Amino acid sequence: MSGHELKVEGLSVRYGQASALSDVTITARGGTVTALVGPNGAGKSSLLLAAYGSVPATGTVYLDGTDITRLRPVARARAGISIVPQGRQLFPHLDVADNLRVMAELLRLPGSAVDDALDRFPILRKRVRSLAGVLSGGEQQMLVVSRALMSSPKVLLLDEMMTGLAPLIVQELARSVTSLAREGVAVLLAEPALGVLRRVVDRGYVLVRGEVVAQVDDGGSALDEAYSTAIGIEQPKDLRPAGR
Amino acid sequence: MTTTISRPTVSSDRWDPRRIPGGGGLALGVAAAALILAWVGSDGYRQTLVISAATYALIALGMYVPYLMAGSLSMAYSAYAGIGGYAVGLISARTGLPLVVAWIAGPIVAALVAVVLGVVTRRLSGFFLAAVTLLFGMAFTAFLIDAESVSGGSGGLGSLRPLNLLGWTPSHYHVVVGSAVVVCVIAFLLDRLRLSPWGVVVRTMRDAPRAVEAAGVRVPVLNIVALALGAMIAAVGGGLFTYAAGSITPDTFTLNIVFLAIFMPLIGGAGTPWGAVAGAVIAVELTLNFPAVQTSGTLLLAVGVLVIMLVAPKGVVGYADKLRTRLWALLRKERDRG
Amino acid sequence: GTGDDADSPTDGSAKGAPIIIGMDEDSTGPGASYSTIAGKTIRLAVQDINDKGGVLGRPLRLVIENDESDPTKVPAVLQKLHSQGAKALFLQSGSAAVMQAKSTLTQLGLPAIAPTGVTATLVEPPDNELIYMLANTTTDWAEVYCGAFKAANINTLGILTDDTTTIAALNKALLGGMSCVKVTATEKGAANASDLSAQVARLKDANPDAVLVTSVGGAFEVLAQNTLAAQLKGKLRFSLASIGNQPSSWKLANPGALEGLIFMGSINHENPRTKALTELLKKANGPDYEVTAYDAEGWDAVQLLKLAIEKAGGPDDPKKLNEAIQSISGYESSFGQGNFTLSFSATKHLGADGPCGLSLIEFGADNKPKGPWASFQPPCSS
Amino acid sequence: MTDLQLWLSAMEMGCFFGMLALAYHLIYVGAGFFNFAIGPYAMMGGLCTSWLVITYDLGVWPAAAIGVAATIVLAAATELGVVRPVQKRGGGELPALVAVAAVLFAIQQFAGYLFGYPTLPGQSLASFAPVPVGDITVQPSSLLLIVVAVLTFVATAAWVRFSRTGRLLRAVGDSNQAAALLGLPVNRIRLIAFVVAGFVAALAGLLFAPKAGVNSLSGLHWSLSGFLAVVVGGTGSVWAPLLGGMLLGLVEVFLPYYFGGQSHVYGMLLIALLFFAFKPQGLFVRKVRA
Amino acid sequence: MAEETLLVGRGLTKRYGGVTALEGVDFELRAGEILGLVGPNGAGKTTLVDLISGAQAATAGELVLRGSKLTGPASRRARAGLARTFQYPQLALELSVRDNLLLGWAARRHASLWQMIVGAAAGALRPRVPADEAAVRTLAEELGIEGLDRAAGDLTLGEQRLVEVGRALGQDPLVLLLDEPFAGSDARGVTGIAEVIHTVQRRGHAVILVDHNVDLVARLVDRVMLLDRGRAVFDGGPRECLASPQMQSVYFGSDADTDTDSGDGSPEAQAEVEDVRS
Ligand SMILES: Nc1ncnc2c1ncn2[C@@H]1O[C@H](COP(=O)(O)OP(=O)(O)OP(=O)(O)O)[C@@H](O)[C@H]1O
Ligand SMILES: Nc1ncnc2c1ncn2[C@@H]1O[C@H](COP(=O)(O)OP(=O)(O)OP(=O)(O)O)[C@@H](O)[C@H]1O
Ligand SMILES: [Mg+2]
Ligand SMILES: [Mg+2]
Repeated sequence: MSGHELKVEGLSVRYGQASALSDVTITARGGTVTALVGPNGAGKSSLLLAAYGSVPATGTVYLDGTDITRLRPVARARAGISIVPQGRQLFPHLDVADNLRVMAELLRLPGSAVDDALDRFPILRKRVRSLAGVLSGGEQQMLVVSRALMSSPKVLLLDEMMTGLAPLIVQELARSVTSLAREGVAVLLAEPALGVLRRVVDRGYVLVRGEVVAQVDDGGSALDEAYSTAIGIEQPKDLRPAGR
Repeated sequence: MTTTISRPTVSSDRWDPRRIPGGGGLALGVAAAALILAWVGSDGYRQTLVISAATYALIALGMYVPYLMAGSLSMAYSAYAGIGGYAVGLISARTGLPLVVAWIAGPIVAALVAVVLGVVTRRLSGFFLAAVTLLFGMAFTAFLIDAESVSGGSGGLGSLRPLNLLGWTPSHYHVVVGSAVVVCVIAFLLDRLRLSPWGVVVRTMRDAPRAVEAAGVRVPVLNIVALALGAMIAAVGGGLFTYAAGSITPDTFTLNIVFLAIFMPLIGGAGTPWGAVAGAVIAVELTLNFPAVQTSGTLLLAVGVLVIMLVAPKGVVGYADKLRTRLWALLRKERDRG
Repeated sequence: GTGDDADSPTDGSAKGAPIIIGMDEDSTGPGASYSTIAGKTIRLAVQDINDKGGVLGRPLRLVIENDESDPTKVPAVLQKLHSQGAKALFLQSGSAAVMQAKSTLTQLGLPAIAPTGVTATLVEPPDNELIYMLANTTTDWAEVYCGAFKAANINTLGILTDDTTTIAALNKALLGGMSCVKVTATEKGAANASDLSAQVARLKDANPDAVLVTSVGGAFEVLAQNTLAAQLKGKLRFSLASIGNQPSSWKLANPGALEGLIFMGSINHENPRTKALTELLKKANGPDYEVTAYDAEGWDAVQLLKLAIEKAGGPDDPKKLNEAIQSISGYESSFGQGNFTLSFSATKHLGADGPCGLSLIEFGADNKPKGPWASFQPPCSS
Repeated sequence: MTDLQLWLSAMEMGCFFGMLALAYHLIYVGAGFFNFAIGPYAMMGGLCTSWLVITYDLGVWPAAAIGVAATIVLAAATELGVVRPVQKRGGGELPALVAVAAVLFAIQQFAGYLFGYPTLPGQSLASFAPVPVGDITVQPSSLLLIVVAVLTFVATAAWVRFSRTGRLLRAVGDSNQAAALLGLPVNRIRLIAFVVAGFVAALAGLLFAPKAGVNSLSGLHWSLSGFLAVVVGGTGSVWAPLLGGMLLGLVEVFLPYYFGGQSHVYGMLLIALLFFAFKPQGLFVRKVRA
Repeated sequence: MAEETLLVGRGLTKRYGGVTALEGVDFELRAGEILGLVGPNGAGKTTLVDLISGAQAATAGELVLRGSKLTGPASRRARAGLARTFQYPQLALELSVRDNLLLGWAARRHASLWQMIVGAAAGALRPRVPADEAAVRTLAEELGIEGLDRAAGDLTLGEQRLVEVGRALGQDPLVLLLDEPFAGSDARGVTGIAEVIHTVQRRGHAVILVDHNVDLVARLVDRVMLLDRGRAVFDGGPRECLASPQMQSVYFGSDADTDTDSGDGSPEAQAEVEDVRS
């Protein structure tokens, strides 16, 4: 399979005194959907951001075998890495179209890219002149996802991409992600709990306290099991609230 | 995310070496005050420096609660200090009341004015508040000039009576010591207030007013309380200066002092009220006692502020704290090795 | 801002322990543009005295501090001058600062002269035992203006004034003494105003016989004159002294905008001492130097202090020195008309004897003072 | 007709305040905070030019070019030497604000040393004869100020709204965090904001100086006026500063006209209180969810 | 367990210019009840939470809490017994996690003007309230929040949300409004939040829970209200809701049942609902 490949090697991230990620090596290959699971604060976001180049890190990042460690985020984005960051990382006082346009211009995409991105979710087209900041939480997330998919990337870094999205949209997106992976895009998802995404994940890593504690290559359910074993807590699917 | 990597942690335990909240700050503050008073001795000039520093410190401390804790920048502090000053002047010149009454009446009037202004501007925040209060400060000066029958007009009020505390008349040196004590007490109390539940609510108001409102505290009202408290403290400072200098005019407290009060907590260290005190001492040193030839004090201060903000972003107190931590870590290492 | 002045006068030929005189000068603040004019001449006068053998054989030494016209700095600045050994002070700063200084003077017990002060409140109670002024005050000005108004048949007056404390005090004294005219409009503008057309438009509506501008000078004064010249063409205009004392501001006026303006001057080139001073200043500052009342007042202030120290037999007893100042009488000043004198007493802290320290001077088409106003000059009885 | 004169004055003041406010606005849009050193920038533009013309007999145009260039350098230096390093050290927006306030005073004092303390006459770039309109004559400098102000606003509005850099500018100021995370050229854009703001402020000072002269201490007053204008206008549109400036100009002229000069300080306060009671966030606001 | 009617909303409507976010929504919440609020993105869930909590003024409609009208600013409603979390966490990022958690207790002590004034004096004299601090520690333990001295800004979003939930519980609310509390939470966080919900319920108070994790919602709640384009289109038990055609058409999408293992409305999930609620 002629998929793309993202590889991070010996990646470490520190915030001041605190270490968020230490010496992590992982690979995400086209054709598969790779997941990164771990509890809150495990360092998943730090890893994705470091791979994208927007937090300082030590270690090496390879895109299709090329060392891109020295590239700045824009250059990495132009080289084909795209990110859906965690939280509302958009420009609230810019309208929906301008939010997309800023990124399109930064990546030197054709004008049609913005149009296509608006068409990905009907609501965006409908609210194209609204300020991004007045959209509902899920609508904002759609905008962020649209923005990431706009550039036909080689590598997709998706940090809690499904947060705040309704099941209908989640299913749609899960399908898109799978088909993108099949087309050769290296997809790397980060989630504190896989939930429904279990079905789309092919392989993955369990990250605990900044270190990879398990690697699983046979599907989402196996990954979930490895995750539960690693942290000693059942995954939410089997939640049994106490006290009733 | 490079811009958000390091956020200052306002740890509630930093100034708590002996389990007395604010005790560490007090110990250091009192020690420094004692040193300064020893250095001053009977030198009239140095005594005046202490009075100036205490005045500046009180005005900056007045700003501490609303400005650094609650995040509302009121620029009407020239008026509040002025009210404190005029209370001393008026009670001395127009009434037979004991002069101490001025330090009760002045802060109360200042607080009332702050409340009225706060009510009128309650919907404003941030720079909108700054703009309106700035205009208020200017209008207050104009009022002092115009209301001659009350304020003595442009000539101001002078020839103050000496303070008489139950038959005891403090000397100038006593006033100097007293002012240092007042500053230390207020800084200590504010430090404790900062750590208290009240302080938690007020400090949360700055970054997350919606959360405070959703928790059941009316943000505009608490803001007004904070502003009133600040006005009271500033009025004490105004009264102190007026008493020590012996007179007050409409131009005594102007925009200058407001800017000074904005600078001082940051050069001293915004993490604790003691920073405002340290900032006042630095400001006095730079603008009045700096042995430079023909230099503008304002320039020295401005450059000083810039240098400090670049070298010690958490102010001198924060810097000293960092050095202390390093030193202790070093000592511990030495001890472990030895 | 503090510290000794780099260009302080040297001890010259005088020997012996120097007599230290303090000067509180605003050299970098809002008052710097006018405060330094007299400050420079004070230094020159001290140098001149030292070159000529000093006072009682001892040189004068100036110690200078800068208060930037900030009243909260004044107590510390004066204390500092005192701690450096100053026996008497010159207060050469913004008037709010000088006002604040009065009480500190009382605390220190040091006599002081405010050479360029014109506001009578400076030497009025409270705390006025130790402070002195040279020039005619506004009370005298009122008399002179009244004479002028009578001569020019002016019955109604419009006033354009700035919003400083100094001028508020001055207006009070001046207008209180001018019952000879009816003030039909008083318009106030911010001292740092950028536009006065509204105020002038109101003056125009009030249509007085003449307009008097009262301001601390500088940009406000010129803006007022420019606006008056444009919007109230041909109206007779009067002003205080400051426009005449700040030659650098004349360049700010639009071409011809100052023509016909009459101001309260004090420099009279027929006064032989003025002539001598002019020569000296031109030698020191270049031939184009415009001598102003600030120069003359600064100069005289130093001479008066010298006189007082000599009378007191030395500078060390501040009480004696203060009494010595009060005993000066008939000092022939280097401003005003030829026979103008300054005298002081326990109750008279304003030096000027009668109004002939003043003369009304008219501006010419070149925006420079042309000479005495033809229609009226204050009478000099003595 | 006096009224015409008053309208002209109000226009002039409005344009000047509007340009100062525009400079504030640009930095607010691009860097997300109020740069209180705008007044000193304008002062620098005016004073440096006048000083060069008066002391060195330089022609007005080359002097103006140097004055404007010096201001731009100053603005860039503020960002590179002060704001950026201070913000890098963290602590929220307060330290940067206090630092620019210190810059304000430092520039004023340095200008005093350099150019002296007396007020210098402004130099007019226009040399045509005064234009009679009705029974008033419009000074060439006034006309130039108004024309340039309008042009500046049109150009800036187009730039901010439609250009690539303008869009980046809005994005960077809107969410510094998102911009940095996505890899937008935050530093370059902020520098551009400062440079353009410096240029606009210098132009404003230069063109307004002929009206009442300029001295080293004009900066603070101008900073405050521009600040009021930008606050009145609100931060929601590039045109807001012009509107705020015009409103302020009208108030500063017509308030004293109708209510007497004495009332100007109280009147300003009263008007501000009334205005903000109804529009607590200025004229233009674009509210988003928190 | 459900008896007394706690909170009633009638005809709640919110319009923003041309956008109608909420249109005539009625609901009733009984003591001890947990109401799930679900619906597609932009359906108006957050808007409803905002209207109830007073963060936004309603265009029309009224709210009644325990028989008296609920009006006025958010703070008054909070004092009447409402507490909420925000979809995007609103923490004081420079303060420590402990201080952020303390807000719930601290706010209760400074509700009235008088308390604010006296509280300032009392705070200066006696800054520490050991009882509150102990309560905060217990709560943090229950929620699994570690490192109370860390600045809240150093937390990840998931952790911040957890702190918000804890803070809201600190207010001891009659009605707790949770806006997507599970978003971004790990297993530990989910357990902690569920525990908070149950605590409120045990006190006989009520919870409105908004979340897109229908699986979790269905297990925790007594009743579900489905919003679509600002209108309530279904109101009933979780099982009925999951099975309802409205749910299928507006929320899961018509082809939802083709995705077997989803856990959202699948038979498997419904079975579990039964399991949990018994
Ligand atoms: N800007 C920051 N400053 C300081 N510490 C930080 C910062 N961002 C993250 N951290 C810390 O680094 C660690 C890893 O954070 P990261 O965001 O990578 O976790 P995560 O696995 O994505 O968690 P979550 O699932 O909650 O998003 C956490 O302990 C967090 O507190
Ligand atoms: N200030 C506003 N101006 C215009 N439209 C707004 C504003 N606030 C909300 N809306 C719109 O109202 C609708 C309802 O928003 P709301 O946030 O209540 O949705 P939600 O159900 O919480 O969605 P989500 O699940 O995505 O959080 C959305 O379409 C949103 O865009
Ligand atoms: Mg994360
Ligand atoms: Mg929502």
